[in-house]
Amino acid sequence: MKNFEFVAARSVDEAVAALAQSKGPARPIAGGTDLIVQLSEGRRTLDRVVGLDHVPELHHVSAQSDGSLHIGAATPCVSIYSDLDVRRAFPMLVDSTSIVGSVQVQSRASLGGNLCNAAPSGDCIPTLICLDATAVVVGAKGRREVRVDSFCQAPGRTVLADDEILVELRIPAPVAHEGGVYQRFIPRNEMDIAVAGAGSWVRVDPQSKVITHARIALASVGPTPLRIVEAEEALVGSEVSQEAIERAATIARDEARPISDVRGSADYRRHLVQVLVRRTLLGALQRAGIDTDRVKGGVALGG
Amino acid sequence: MAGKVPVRLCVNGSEYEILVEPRQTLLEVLREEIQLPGSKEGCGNGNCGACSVMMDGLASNSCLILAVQADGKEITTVEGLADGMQLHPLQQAFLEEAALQCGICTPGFLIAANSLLKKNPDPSEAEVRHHLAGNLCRCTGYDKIVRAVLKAAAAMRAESSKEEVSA
Amino acid sequence: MASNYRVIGTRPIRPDGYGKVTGKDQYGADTFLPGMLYAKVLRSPHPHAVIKRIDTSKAEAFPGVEAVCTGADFPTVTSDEAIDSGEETISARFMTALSMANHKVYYKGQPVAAVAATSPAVAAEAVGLIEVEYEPLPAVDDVLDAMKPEAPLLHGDLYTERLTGEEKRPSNIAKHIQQSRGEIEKGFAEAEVIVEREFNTQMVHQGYIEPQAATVQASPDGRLTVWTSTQGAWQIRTQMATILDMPEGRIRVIPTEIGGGFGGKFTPYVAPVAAVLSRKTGRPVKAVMKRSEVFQATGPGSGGYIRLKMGAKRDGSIVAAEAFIAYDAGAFPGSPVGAACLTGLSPYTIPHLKIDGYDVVTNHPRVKAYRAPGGTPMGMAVESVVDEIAVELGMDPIDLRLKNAVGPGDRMTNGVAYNSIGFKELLQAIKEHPHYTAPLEGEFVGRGVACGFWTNGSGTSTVHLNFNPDGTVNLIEGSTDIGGSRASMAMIAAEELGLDLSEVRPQVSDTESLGYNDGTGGSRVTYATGVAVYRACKDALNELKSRAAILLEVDEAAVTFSGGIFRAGAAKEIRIQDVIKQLGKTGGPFEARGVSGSLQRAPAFGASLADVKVDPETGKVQILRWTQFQDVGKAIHPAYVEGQLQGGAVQGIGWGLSEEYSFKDGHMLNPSFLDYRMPTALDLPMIDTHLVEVPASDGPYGVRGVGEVCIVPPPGAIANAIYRAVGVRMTELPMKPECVWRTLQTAQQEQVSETSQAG
Amino acid sequence: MATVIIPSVMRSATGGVEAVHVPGGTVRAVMHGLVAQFPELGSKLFYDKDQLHHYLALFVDGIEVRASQGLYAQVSEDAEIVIVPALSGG
Repeated sequence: MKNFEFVAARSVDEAVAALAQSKGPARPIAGGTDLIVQLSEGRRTLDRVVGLDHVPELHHVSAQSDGSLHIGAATPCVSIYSDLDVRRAFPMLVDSTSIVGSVQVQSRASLGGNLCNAAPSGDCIPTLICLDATAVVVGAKGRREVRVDSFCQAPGRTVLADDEILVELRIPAPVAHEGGVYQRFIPRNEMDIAVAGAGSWVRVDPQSKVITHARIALASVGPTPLRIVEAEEALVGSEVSQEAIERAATIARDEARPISDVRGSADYRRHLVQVLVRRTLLGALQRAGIDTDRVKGGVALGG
Repeated sequence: MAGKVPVRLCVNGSEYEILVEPRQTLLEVLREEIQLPGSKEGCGNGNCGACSVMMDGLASNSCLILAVQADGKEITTVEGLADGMQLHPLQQAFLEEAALQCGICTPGFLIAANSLLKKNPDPSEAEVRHHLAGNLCRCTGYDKIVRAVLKAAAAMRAESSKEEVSA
Repeated sequence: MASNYRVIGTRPIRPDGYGKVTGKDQYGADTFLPGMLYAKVLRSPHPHAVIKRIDTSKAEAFPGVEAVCTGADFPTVTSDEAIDSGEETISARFMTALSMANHKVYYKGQPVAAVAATSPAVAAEAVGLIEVEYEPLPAVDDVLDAMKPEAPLLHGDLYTERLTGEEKRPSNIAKHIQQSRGEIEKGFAEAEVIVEREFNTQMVHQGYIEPQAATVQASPDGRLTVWTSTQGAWQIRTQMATILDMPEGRIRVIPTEIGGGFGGKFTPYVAPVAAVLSRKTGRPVKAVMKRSEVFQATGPGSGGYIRLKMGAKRDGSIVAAEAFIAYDAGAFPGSPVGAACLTGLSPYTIPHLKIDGYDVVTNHPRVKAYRAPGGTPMGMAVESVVDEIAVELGMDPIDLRLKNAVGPGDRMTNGVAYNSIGFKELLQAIKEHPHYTAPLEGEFVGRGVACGFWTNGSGTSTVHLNFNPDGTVNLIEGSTDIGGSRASMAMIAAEELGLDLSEVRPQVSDTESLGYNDGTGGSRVTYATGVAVYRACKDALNELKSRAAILLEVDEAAVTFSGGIFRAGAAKEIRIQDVIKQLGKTGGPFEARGVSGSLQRAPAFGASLADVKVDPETGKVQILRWTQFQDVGKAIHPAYVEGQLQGGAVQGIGWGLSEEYSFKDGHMLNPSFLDYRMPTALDLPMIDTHLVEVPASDGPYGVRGVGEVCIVPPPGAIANAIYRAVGVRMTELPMKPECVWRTLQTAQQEQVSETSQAG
Repeated sequence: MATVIIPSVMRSATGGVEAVHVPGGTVRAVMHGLVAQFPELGSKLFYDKDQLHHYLALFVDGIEVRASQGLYAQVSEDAEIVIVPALSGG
C-alpha cells in the first residue's frame, strides 16, 4: 500500500476540516476493518486518512428520554450489542451488529462504518432501514440529516460528500406490538459475507392481528441494500396469515436484483430471499407479540 | 509526502515510543519494530485471528489496526499472557489438553479465549465455539481447543472462589 | 487392557509446547537478522501468457530498493530428472518456474520478478513499478477440456507417459496410468446390481495458517544459509540446488518451527528468490508470502473428474469395478492420480478391475501433496457408490463392506500384497460403536458412513543421541515437527532407555548437523523416524552396557538391562543415568545413531461416521455428530493421535462442505480466507475418535502412521448421510448449500415429471 | 528363483504371462534376466541400461525399491517382485 498522511482528529470539526483541506483523496477511518483491507489490497489509494478513534462525539450509545436511540457513528459493534437498552428495545440491531465479522472484528468495526462502506452485503444496513434510522451528517457546509434508506447509492458509494462525515445514527422509539428480525444466509455459521440477507419489521394491531406497518430490506441482492416497498405494501392492511407472509416473500424474491458471483448464483439468491423474508417475517411477528404457531402452517421458523 | 510519526504504545505493561509509517499495521509494528513476533499474520484481512491482541481490553485483529490508531492504547499480546514464569491457566490447559499441533494459531486462540473468559467465566461449549469462530485452526479440528478453554475456565473459577474464601 | 509400556500410550505435555503457548517459538516469518532486506514478488495477472518484455528500471531507482531480479537471473535447467519434492516428484525443468517464470507464464500468480528493499512496504510499492508486457494466450481451465485433442497445449514438448510406451504427439495429458485385474466385461456380466456415477471435485488448499516464508543469507564463498518453515529441510536443499544449479553441500537449510504443512510445504517457492536477491546485495533477504499469494501461487490439492462403475451380486459380493480418473495437475505434470488409482478400490477384494488414471495439465497453480494426496476425491466416489450398492441390495453398509473387505495377503489394485492390516477389525469396531446404533431423531437428518485407505510412507530417517553430564539425553532428529512428533520420538527413547520423559530432550536438526532425512509427509514420521529412534536407542544401550560393565566391574556378557537399570547378578546394579554421568570415566563421550530405511509399509484404514441435518430450503448441511475411526497400529501419544484424526476429519469436512478453488478462465475468484471457507469452531461438533490397534508388520510396537487416511472418508460419509437425510446422491465437492439445494430441486422436478408421466 | 509379477498392461510382452520366474541375486540381475526372457519388456522397463523409467516402481517383498536406486538390493530365492506405476504422493 502507498503511504499516506494520518491525521488523528480530536473533534468532529477537526475531522471535517482535515478532510476538506486534503489535497488528494481522503477518508475518515473508524474501526478500519473495511478500509485497511481496501488499502492493503490496493483497491483504494488515499493521500490522507483521518482517524476518528479520539473523537468522543462519535463513540456513544445513548437512549433518549423519548425512547429513541442515538448511536455515535464510530461506536464499535460490541458496544452496541452489549448495551442493555439496545438489547431490551432494539433486538434487531443486536441481530445485525453481532454478526459483523468475528468477535475481534466487532471490537473495532463500527455501525457507521458498515453503513458508509455501502457494501451491498452490509448486514447492518437492512436493519437500519427497517428501524427507519436517520443519519446525521456533518460537513464543511454544515449539518444535514439523511434517511438511511436513501444513504447508499451504489456499491461503495454513499450520499456523503468528500468533506462530510457520518456523525450519528438515530433510531425512533419503538412502540408496542412491533418487532423486527434480520437474518442472513451464509455457507458457514459465522465469518462469511451474506449470500443473501433480509430484514423484516412489522407493527401489528393486537386486536385485529392486522399488520399496520411493515418494512422489508434486503442485503446482497442488488447494487445497494434494497428496500422492497412492494412487499411492505402487500403486508400492510393484511391480517397475519401464512398467505400474507408468503405473498410478501414472493414479491421480495421477484423484486430482488441479484447478480451471479462466486458467493452464489442469481437464481439461488432469489430463492434465498423468499426463504429469508418468510423466516424473518415470522420472527418479526413473534417479537411483535404474535403467537406465530397460529400462522405457522408447516412453515419452519428456522435460523 | 507523509513520513514517520511518533506513536506511544503500552505493550504488555511496557511503554514504547516509536516512529511508524501511517501505513504500518499494529501487527507489523509489534512484530518488526518492537520485535514481539508472537502475534502471527495468517491472512492480513481479519479472517483467521492469528494476529489477535487485546487492545484496551478487547480482542482485536492487529492486522486490521493501523499502528497510528493504537496511539495511547494498552495492548496485550501472547507474550504478555503469562505472569513471568507462571503460565496463564489457558496456556497450561492448552498444553495439558494437547490443544495445539503446529502452534501457529495458538497465540490468537489464547488471546481470544482470554477475552471470552474475562467477560464470561463459565461459558458453555456453544459459547466457546461462537467466541472462537474468528480464529482458524487447521490442525486440531477445534475439539481439544474447546476442551482446553472449558478446562481453563473451570480452573480459573476454582482459583477465584478460593481467593474469595480466603478473602 | 494393561499396557506393557511405561511411557508409550501416556499423554504427557509435549516438550516443545512451552515456546508455543508463550509465543516465543520462531516460525518461518520470525527470522530477524541485522541488515535484513525484505523481498516482494511481482506475479503474473494472466493464467497463460508469453512474457514479451520486462522493464525493472523504475523499481531499481525507487528509494529503498536494493536489488531486483527476474527469470534472467536464474540458471536455465533443461534436465528431465525427477526431483524429489517431498511427497511427489517434479521434473527438474519445471521446477524453477514455481519460483520465477522465464519467457512464459502458466498460471495466474506465477512469479515474474522480485525486489529486495529496506522494508516490506517499500518492496511492495516498488514491485508495482516493474513494467511487464504480456501476450495473453487462451487458458485451459478444466481437466476434461484439457484432454480434448483441440485444447490449447500448455507445453509443446509434453508427451503422454504410460507403461506401454510414450505417445508421439504432444498433449496436456502427462501420464496415463492403467491398472487391471481379471476380465472386466465378464465381471459386469456376473453382476446383478450395477451402479455408475460421475463425480466432479475442485482444487482445494491445505490451508495451513502460516504462509510460506524464508530468509536467505548468501556468503561470498558461494554458500547459502536458508531459514525456512518446511516439512523437509533436505528436500528444500535438493530443490534449491537444482533451481540454482549449485552443489547441495553448499546449502544449509535451518528449519524453523512450521505453522502447518499438510503436504504443501515441501517446495521452496520464495527461498530461491531470496537467495538470488541475497547474492545480489550480500545482505540477508526475508521473503514472506501474503495469503492471496499462498492461494494462487503455491501448490493446492488436486481436483478432477471421476467416472466410477461398480457391480455386485445379490449376496453382496462386489465383482467388478471400472474407473476413469482425470486429475488436475495444474501448470506442470505431477497430480496424485496414481495414488487415486491405487487407494480408492484397494480396500475391497474385487476380482475384475479396470482403472484408467490421467495426469492432466491446466493453467492452474501446480498442485502439491495434500494429506493423503489424491485419496479424498476417489474415496468420495468409491464410498458413495458402495453405499448406493448397499441401499440397492438392502444391506447394512458395514456388512456389505465386511463381505468385501481386504485382509492380510490380499492384493492392492497394483498387485502388491497387503501385510498386516486392520480393516476388518475397524469395520467391526464401527458396527459395535454406540454412535452407529444410536437412534437418530428429527426431520431431514441422516447418518452416513464411509471408509478410506492409505498406503502410508516409510522412507529414510536418521537419529542421533548424545549424552549430558547430568545423565540426560539429547535426541537429534531431522523430521520437522508439525504436530507433536518431538514428543512421540522422545517418548520412544524414554521407553527404550528407561528414562523419564523429562530426561530426553528432542531437537530438530538442520541439514549440516545430521544425515539425510526424508520429509515430514506420507504419515511416515512416527513410523520411520520412530524406527530410527528405536535403533539409536539399541545402539546406545550396546555401548552403555559395556560402560556399565566397567562400572560394575563385571564382564559385559554378564550385564542385563531392563527398566532403566543395568544389572549383573542379584547384587550389582546401576541406573542408566549413572552410567551416562560417568561416561568420561569409562572411555569418554560417544554418540549413538539410528537409521531407518527399507521398511515395509504400514498401511492405514480409517472411517468416518457422520450425522447430519439438511435444511432443504437452503441446502445447508449441519454436522450434528461425528466419530472418526482408525486403525493406528499403536498410539504412542494417544492425545496427538486423536488430534491427527480430528484435524484430518475436519479438513475432510471442509473439503466436503465448503472448500474449493472457484476458477473463471484460469482466475481464482476466492483467494482469501473470507471466501475460501475453512470450517470454524462454530461449524462443528466435538469430533469423537475411536482408535483400533492392529499392530503393523514391521517396526517397533506395531506403530502405523496416522496423519493422512483420516481426510479420505469424510466427504463420502457426509454424502451418504445427506442421501439418508433427504434422498439425493451428491456427486460434486464441495456439497455447498447451493449445490445441495440444486440437487434437491432437480430431484423434485424429476419426481414431478415421473409422476405426471405415470399419471 | 524370484517371481516377478507383470502388470496387465505389459503382459502383451510376456504373451499374457502374469508371474515370471527369474534367477538372480539382486534386483538388477532379476530384471535383466526378465528382459532376456522377454526382450520386448526392455524398452518398457529401462530407459538406460541400469535405469528404470522414473514412472515405475518395484516392490520387493512389500518393500518399495525406487526406480533410480536400489537396483543392487539383494533378493532372496523366494522373493516376489511386483512392477507398479510409481506414485506421486504419500
